[in-house]
Amino acid sequence: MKDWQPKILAILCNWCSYAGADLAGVSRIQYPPNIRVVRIPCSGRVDPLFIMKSLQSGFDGVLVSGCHPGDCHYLSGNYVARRRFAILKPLLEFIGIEPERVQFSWISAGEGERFAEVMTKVTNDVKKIGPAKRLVKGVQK
Amino acid sequence: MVRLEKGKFDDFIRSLAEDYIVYAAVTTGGKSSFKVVASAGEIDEGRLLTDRSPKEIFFPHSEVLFEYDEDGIRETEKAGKPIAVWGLRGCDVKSLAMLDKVFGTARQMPDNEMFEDPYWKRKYDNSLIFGLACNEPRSSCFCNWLGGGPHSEDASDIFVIDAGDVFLMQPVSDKGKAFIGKMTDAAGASAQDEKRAAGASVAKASGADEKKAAELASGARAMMAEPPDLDGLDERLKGIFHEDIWEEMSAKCVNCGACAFVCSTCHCFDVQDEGKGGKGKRIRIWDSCMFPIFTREASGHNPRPLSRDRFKQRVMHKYSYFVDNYGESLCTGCGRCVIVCPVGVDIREVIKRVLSFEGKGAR
Amino acid sequence: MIEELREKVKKLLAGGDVELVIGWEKGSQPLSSTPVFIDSPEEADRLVFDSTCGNNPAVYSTKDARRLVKAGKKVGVVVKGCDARSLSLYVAEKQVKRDNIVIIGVPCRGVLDSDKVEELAGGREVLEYSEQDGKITVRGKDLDLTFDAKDVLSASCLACIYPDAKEYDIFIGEARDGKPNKEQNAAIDEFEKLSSEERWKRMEEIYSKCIRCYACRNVCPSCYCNECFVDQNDPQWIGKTPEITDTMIFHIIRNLHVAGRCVECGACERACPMGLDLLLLNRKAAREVEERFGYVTGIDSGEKPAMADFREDEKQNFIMG
Amino acid sequence: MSNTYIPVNMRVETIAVEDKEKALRTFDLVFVDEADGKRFTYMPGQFCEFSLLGKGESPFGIASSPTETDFLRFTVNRTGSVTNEIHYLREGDTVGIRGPLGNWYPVEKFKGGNVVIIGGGFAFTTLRSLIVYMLEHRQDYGDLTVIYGARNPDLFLYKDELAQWQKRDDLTLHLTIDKPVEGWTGMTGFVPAVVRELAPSTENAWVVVCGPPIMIKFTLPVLAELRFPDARVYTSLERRMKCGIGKCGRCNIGSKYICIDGPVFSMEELGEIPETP
Repeated sequence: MKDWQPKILAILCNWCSYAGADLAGVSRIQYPPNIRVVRIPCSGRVDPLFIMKSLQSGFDGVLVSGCHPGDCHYLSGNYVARRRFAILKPLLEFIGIEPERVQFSWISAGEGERFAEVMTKVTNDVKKIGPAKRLVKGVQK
Repeated sequence: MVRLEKGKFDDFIRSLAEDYIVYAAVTTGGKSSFKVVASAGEIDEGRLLTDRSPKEIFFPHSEVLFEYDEDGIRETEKAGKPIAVWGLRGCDVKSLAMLDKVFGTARQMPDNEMFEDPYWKRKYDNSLIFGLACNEPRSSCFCNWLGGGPHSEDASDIFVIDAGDVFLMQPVSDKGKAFIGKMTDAAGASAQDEKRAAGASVAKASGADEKKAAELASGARAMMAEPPDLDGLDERLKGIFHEDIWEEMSAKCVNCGACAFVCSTCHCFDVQDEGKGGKGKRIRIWDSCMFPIFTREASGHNPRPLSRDRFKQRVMHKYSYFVDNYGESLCTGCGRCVIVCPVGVDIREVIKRVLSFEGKGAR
Repeated sequence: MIEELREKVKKLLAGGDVELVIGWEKGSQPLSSTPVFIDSPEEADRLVFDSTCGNNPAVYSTKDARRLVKAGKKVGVVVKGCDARSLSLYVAEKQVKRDNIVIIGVPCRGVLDSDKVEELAGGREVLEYSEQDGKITVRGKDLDLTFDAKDVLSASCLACIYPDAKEYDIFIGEARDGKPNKEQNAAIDEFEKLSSEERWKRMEEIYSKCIRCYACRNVCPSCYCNECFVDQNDPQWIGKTPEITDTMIFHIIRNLHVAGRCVECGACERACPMGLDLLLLNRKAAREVEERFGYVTGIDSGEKPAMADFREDEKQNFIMG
Repeated sequence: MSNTYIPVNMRVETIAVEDKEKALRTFDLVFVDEADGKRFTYMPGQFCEFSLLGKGESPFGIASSPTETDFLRFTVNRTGSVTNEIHYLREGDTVGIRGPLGNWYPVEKFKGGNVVIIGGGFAFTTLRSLIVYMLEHRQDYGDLTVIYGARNPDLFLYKDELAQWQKRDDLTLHLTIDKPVEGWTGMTGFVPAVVRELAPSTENAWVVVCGPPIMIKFTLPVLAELRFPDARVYTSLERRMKCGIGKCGRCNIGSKYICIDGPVFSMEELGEIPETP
């Protein structure tokens, strides 16, 4: 357990958060290597099923990040997504999934620094609560 | 016939559990199913029918066919002790015998064991089935429509009648006779095999016992309404295959799988792989012809696109196709589907409607 | 009441105002009624309405009868308060045209939870059932019991706010307005007091009983997708096993899909052959939607459904600052 | 007791791409364990479950003939998730095979008769098996006529082999494409129309039709028109399948299971099935 490192899935929108990750990269800003990135066109594309599937497949944490409100490339994608997450998040906590497991943020293309901060925070949060057990499918038994 | 005092039922189950994995009706959270038990106290004797079908003892909802990893395929371990099932109602006993025709034999290629189902056979072939008589059938029961009856001994190894303070046990199959024989021997044996002697405290049934059994049987039969004549139902169904009557009969069906999943004879399944990286397992899972995805092909074409088509398939398979292949209907009249159907489809009414239909195609 | 309903339906059918009326008739089991499709005035006498009418008949206006609706034919639907909300939702979601349905409201006193009745009957089979003035009597062999209806009503009915249709064309009797119900959030308030571990344990208890028959989904008026996400197999998103992780993901995602669309009719819970407590999550989602977005499903067919809508200045305290 | 749910290992020996869009690939497999190969005896028309661990199984007709003893051939059209994965296979990879499953074309019955083979699209696989088999046993059969249609010249399977067959004088091969294309010297038109035009003789003849459902649907009436008796017309059906041994219920059609009673049926047999395929 001492050597345990969480696996965290970051689902990033193409136009802002992914570009933010890029900026963090080219600016050589350090952030934890626990992050695996999936690029999607817009946070509005994120089906809650993606998040559940990630947890089921063994990710210890999931972060979804899109453009700041008002900045969506498709004008309203992140607003629609926000409503969805606004219900998903309390529902997951309700059934007993730790709030740290699934998190949401807005990161713009210019926020490389912030991208690294958010990744660090999510990683530390998940490290604190330990490996995911709930909802994980036991294929590795 | 032998008698087992109910006071000694717990000893009986405990001793049975030494040689067998014993399944019996257990109720948890208001719903009952057949589960492994170690003592009589866990058994819910009051239930006429379990909510879940006992087919899951031998054909579980989800069953691992094999596991695999980088080194290749590993077959799942074979069962250790044989299985004994206590208290299966006549309908459920019969359903297992029907499933054995499907899984245990190779219809198309007789004597070709390649076409037998090893997962079913390794559990069912060595099993010991205690059938239990129904002294008070429910209004949803219709076993007598399909050649069964509340006191039907068919396919049981040992048939048990609950006669108040005692269980009366009638050996039926050779396996059952051997078991009862061993028990009576043990009862006669001295205390040197203490455990066995205690567990097997059975005695020969008296004339009064036999009389009581016969009374209970005729009483139970009298409680069931006269069945309609199902002769020729299979051909009749084929005749009306293309008639509009199906539209009417299936109108309220919402195509869920509740009927199929509580059915004691429905046995369709899906095979899927679950794994990650190079490791995983191939499993089979219950499936139902009620679901649109059941027949939908990769191209998107679905030979049974409508709700009506799928409803029809289930009825046809049970009361016509299975008759062609195995000589009897794939239904034992347990009535579980009647009880659970969320929209009140009653298969008995469907059958009656088919029998009374006088349009084209009916003979 | 029932005579009035039958007369009204006869008139509608005889006058050609509707082609078909969806309602309930007596079922084959003592404690059951079953959906019925009436297409001629003579058949209208089959209609019943009592506390066994637990199905939501609105469901048929998106299933088989949709063909009629789509063909521009008019369909009458006999509805309880919750069922009427489903129809309003359909109109809001453009599944049916308001002009194509005739909403026939009936006064609802709540519907039975047959599991509760069976529990009180203690294993003895109920063969007869009658109700009068809020009392329910069941009879059978060695069985003669009378109890308060509220002891055997569905959880959804005990928490009901809109027992009668809010939008209707015809109402049998006088429709009551919605009234606050302190029971509405009782179950979730109680549940939220538990620790995260306890909540998860309880959820495991509930969803481990699921047999994946999808009765809940198929009787649900809000589940009308042509292809459900669990039926997608290319790629297959979710396992088909009865393992807890698969069943739970199915139920949670279904729950999210009906969030802001669930009318809390409880048809799912009554349909469940394994007696799963399905409403808890539904109610939780509905409360979140109401508190955050001020939206209650199926009350106003002119209002845009919550999850298809947004406001720019919404509260976003759940997003990392 | 042998466990028929366990696939045996085969190695992908060669892969051939059949069309320009690379949607059709032909895989020649050899048994990893020779003993498995010895046990594996089959006839033209049978199929196998092609198994990729972690991905699942898909049934395919065997395209090689039992007379070709050193490999087992399958041609796979890319349609769903399993076939997609199969297309990612490379030479040398190991796959699982379960089979042979189902029944076969009644080659014994055909002996001494003339055989007309009508195929369409990439359903030509088991027909290839049948043709190769009959050519190997040429003296057992009378005239062999093959009518094979594809949407365009690129979509014919086994093009080299077709070219060789065209040169033979003991086999008449008619190739047809849906619409005229520059440089095409064969026939043009849909299979049913071509069959009507060629009007093969019914005398002592057997017919095997295999192709997409729509082609079969329109070819059968033409055969009836030409007065081929139902009992002498055979076709191969397809449905979703899983177990392949008549248990899982998926391919049930009437009282038959396509996986064990079929996939080869005579039109006479199909006439007794109420649910028309």
